[in-house]
Amino acid sequence: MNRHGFSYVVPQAFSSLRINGWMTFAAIATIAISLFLCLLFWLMVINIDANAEQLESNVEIIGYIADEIPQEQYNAIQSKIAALSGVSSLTYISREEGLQRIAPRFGTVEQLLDSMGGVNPLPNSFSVKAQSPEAVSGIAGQMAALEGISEVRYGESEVEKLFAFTSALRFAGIVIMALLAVAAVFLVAMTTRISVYARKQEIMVMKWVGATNWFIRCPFLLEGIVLGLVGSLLAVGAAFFVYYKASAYVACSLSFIVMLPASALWLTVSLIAVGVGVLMGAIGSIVSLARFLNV
Amino acid sequence: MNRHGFSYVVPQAFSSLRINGWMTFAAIATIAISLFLCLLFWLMVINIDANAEQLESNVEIIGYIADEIPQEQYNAIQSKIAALSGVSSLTYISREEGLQRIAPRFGTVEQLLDSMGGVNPLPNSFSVKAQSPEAVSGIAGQMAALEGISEVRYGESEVEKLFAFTSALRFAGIVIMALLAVAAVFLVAMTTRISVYARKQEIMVMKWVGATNWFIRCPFLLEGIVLGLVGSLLAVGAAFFVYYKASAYVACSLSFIVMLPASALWLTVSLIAVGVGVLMGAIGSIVSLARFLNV
Amino acid sequence: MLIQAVNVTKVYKNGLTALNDINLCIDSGEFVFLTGQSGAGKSTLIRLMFREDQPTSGKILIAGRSISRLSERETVALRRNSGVVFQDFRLLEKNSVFDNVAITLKATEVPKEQIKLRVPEVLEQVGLVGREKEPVINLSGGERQRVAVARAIANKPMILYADEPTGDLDPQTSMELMKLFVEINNQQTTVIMATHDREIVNHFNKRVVTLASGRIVSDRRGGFRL
Amino acid sequence: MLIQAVNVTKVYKNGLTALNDINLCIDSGEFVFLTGQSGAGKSTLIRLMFREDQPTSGKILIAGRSISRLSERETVALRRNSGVVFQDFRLLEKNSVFDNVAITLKATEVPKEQIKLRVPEVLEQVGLVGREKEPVINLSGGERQRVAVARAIANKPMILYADEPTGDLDPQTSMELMKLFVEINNQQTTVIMATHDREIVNHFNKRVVTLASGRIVSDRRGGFRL
Ligand SMILES: Nc1ncnc2c1ncn2[C@@H]1O[C@H](COP(=O)(O)OP(=O)(O)OP(=O)(O)O)[C@@H](O)[C@H]1O
Ligand SMILES: Nc1ncnc2c1ncn2[C@@H]1O[C@H](COP(=O)(O)OP(=O)(O)OP(=O)(O)O)[C@@H](O)[C@H]1O
Ligand SMILES: [Mg+2]
Ligand SMILES: [Mg+2]
Repeated sequence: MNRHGFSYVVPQAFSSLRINGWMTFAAIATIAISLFLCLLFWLMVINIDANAEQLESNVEIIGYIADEIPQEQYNAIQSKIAALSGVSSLTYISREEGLQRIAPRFGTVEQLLDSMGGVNPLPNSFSVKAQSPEAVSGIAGQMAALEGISEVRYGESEVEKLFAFTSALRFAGIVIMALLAVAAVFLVAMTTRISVYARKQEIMVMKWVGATNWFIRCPFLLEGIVLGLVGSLLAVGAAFFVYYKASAYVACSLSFIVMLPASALWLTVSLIAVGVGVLMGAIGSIVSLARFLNV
Repeated sequence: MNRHGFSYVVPQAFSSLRINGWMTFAAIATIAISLFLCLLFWLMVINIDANAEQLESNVEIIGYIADEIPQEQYNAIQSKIAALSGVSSLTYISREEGLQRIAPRFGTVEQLLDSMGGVNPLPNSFSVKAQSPEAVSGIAGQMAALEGISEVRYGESEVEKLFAFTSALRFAGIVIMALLAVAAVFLVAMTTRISVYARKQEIMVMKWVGATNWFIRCPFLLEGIVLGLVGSLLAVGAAFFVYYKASAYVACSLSFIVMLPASALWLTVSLIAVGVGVLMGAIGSIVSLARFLNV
Repeated sequence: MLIQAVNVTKVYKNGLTALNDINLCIDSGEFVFLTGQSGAGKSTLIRLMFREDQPTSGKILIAGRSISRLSERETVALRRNSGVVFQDFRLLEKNSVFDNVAITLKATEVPKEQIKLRVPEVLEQVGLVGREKEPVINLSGGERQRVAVARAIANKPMILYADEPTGDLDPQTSMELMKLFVEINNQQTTVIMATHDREIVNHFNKRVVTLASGRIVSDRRGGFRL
Repeated sequence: MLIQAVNVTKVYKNGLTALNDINLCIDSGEFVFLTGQSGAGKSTLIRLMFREDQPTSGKILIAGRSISRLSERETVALRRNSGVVFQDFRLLEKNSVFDNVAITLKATEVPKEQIKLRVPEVLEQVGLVGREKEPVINLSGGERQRVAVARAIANKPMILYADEPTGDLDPQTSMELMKLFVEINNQQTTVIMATHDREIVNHFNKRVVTLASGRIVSDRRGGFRL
């Protein structure tokens, strides 16, 4: 195609988008909505993964040290625990520290001690954190078998609940994401096909008067790309705006949830989303055109 | 329209759906997907409301009774608390019962008492439940002001977290629901409009040869209704299938979440969804047709 | 007096005056040729009589009734009594010949059995026997034109408007079609036919209305004038 | 020998034999009328020469080269050297007259400035001066036909195929268009024109090829035969 060719091809793509008026708007809007929600769920899944890992491996395994064990053997026990596979951190917690940790539930430490006749009922203990949530129950079992450890506790039910909840959420998020992606693909395919059908006559005339296939293809390709580009840019913009707002909200009101900073995500996510959007638009229009070009 | 008229009108609607082949499929699929997700979020919002209400009003407000208050005055205090607005239930918890309630965190009651030198540090208390989550902090404040109550405790931070979390989830659910509803409306409007445009020539010919407006409108109306009906039925079917599966999963793995039984919801939700779907289809086709019928 | 045009002027939106103060009376059962150069306003006049469009000023009376303000019911009645062969055919290209002709009868809600009898009848009259199932897109230009004629006459209209119905036909087929029109005309149908075909106009000794630039420049029985 | 048809047969998918063993030679610079009854196969023959469709058997040579298997490049070259007036015009109704004519030049990637000069030129030749901006849908039948002609001749093709180009034109305008065709023919363009117009064929003493039911039944210089 020569430069004159281009000067006809480019304006045509835009005029077609303009002429179809609200249909173009509706198409872009639906594509943007589906991509936007798709992105939101993607971001949600990413964050669930991050949170679940963090929360789950944050679970504390407490091993109470039997009262009869003398202080000198503590080191030996500590190194045995540290040697267990999957242990990420290990802290010794004396009975006094233990009391301080539970005291807030009952008042001050003094009040609590007072009310207990000055006797601290808690044993000394080791607090262990696991590298991965899956390791938690294994570590707990092995610790319980160690000599000198009287009892092992960890939030069994909470860990399971959390695990079940986050994996359910993750699964739902991925399914919804996939559905919305399918909808977006259908929408782009429909829109480009409609556009091709609406200009079927024009395509035929161009063939008959000797236009090359690329001359005919170009405006449609451009139109498809613009559609995909605008749709995905809107979606990415909206998704990160929402993500940004949500991060701020979560940071102050739901601080137990950790959200990955937008700055760490936006480049990859936007590139993928815009890339997929543009590619879909381009493929959609080329495929829709194919059967008209074999004349 | 006479009965012969009908015999032409009905097959035409279906032939049009059939001829458009995968476009009809894509249209129904996207409409069904958006309605399906819209319904899921609607069901989610309904359940969040139910759960939040239940969880939030389940929060226990504990009022500790000052040690110096004699047992005889307990009744007077109890009736003062009961008179506070928003109180739904009120139970007296003796120090022994209180110990039993916290004991599981430390072992058996005997062990706990033993380790505290046989002295139970807890005071007697009243446990209050609020009618609504909003009433909780009011009740707590008023109780604290009562003579004879030394201290009031309730899970302030948990209530706030829960409140923030559920209301954020609820808000997100409603926004997503709205976006998907908008997408569904656009999709139905686009589909019916495409169908009308594809048969513009036929509509004009029918006008010229003396068809009544209703004769022309009927196939489109039917087509729109079928589209809306099939789309919304698929969506409702899928949504309740998922809901049913999710209920089962939640019941065994996430039992802390209460899900309303599908049987209590499906009739209203399906009727509304299918009604809206069919209405959208009908309105879409009538509106798209309008400008061609003023000839 | 079946059709009466009184001071009819049609100015299109682009400012072009297609018809300029037309006065015309056509009796029931007449056969009228409309002639005139390309762009003279023949099709416009037919469009106004058929109420596809409205005059800018003046009025058109059919059977003594002005057709400028009709209810939907009346418009439908008017159209059911008129048959039109459009200059550009306006057939449904993807549909079969049968469907294209049957649409006139379907729209008037005639029972299916009657349609099955009537359609082959008119197709025979226009010389398209055996092509019922062919999609119109497979037909030659002249064959399409005859389908358009068949559609227009299928429900035996009181008035038949034919806009250049022989433009794509060879002289022999044209003559056969004209004989059909005359036959229909003999059965009391008023025929108004726009044509450029000098031979046809000269052969049939009918009333000829000649338009030039939107005005009637001659209205007489006999041959072709421009 | 510019165009040569060798034993060309065209059987459509529905089993109809539109062309039956056609042999035809057309020299460069010739002016050929194709006549024959409606459905005889005139348009089909033009479609094959223009490579809109392929023969079922036999072959068509243009400038000595068989056109049955061409690359995209060669097809484009063939079409750029041919102009076609389709029987059903195939104009873009919503586009302006200018755009409809300019499409031929745009497709061949002619600079804009040249298009702006050339389009008014051809519109003048077909008698549509000043209608450039009008959408085709606003034109009368005969005006549309002339836009179709203008589009076909805009890029000065080597071969001009015209399928019934005067069907919607009055005798006077037809004659002017014919004079234009003859003029183009005098500038070495080969013209192949399907027509039913007895007057035109009789008036110009050119080669006349007559088809009947897909066969060539006469090929001679002179008047109209059926
Ligand atoms: N919708 C329209 N908008 C604007 N101008 C129009 C419209 N329709 C027709 N015209 C113009 O009005 C004039 C008369 O058109 P009309 O179709 O009546 O001519 P005609 O006599 O039928 O010509 P032909 O023999 O070529 O069919 C023409 O110049 C045409 O360009
Ligand atoms: N695509 C097609 N499929 C099937 N049959 C066809 C197709 N195109 C044309 N025909 C048939 O082939 C025959 C020749 O058609 P063609 O268009 O060549 O005729 P023609 O000589 O141009 O007639 P006219 O003067 O009416 O335009 C006709 O009977 C027509 O019905
Ligand atoms: Mg006309
Ligand atoms: Mg033909």
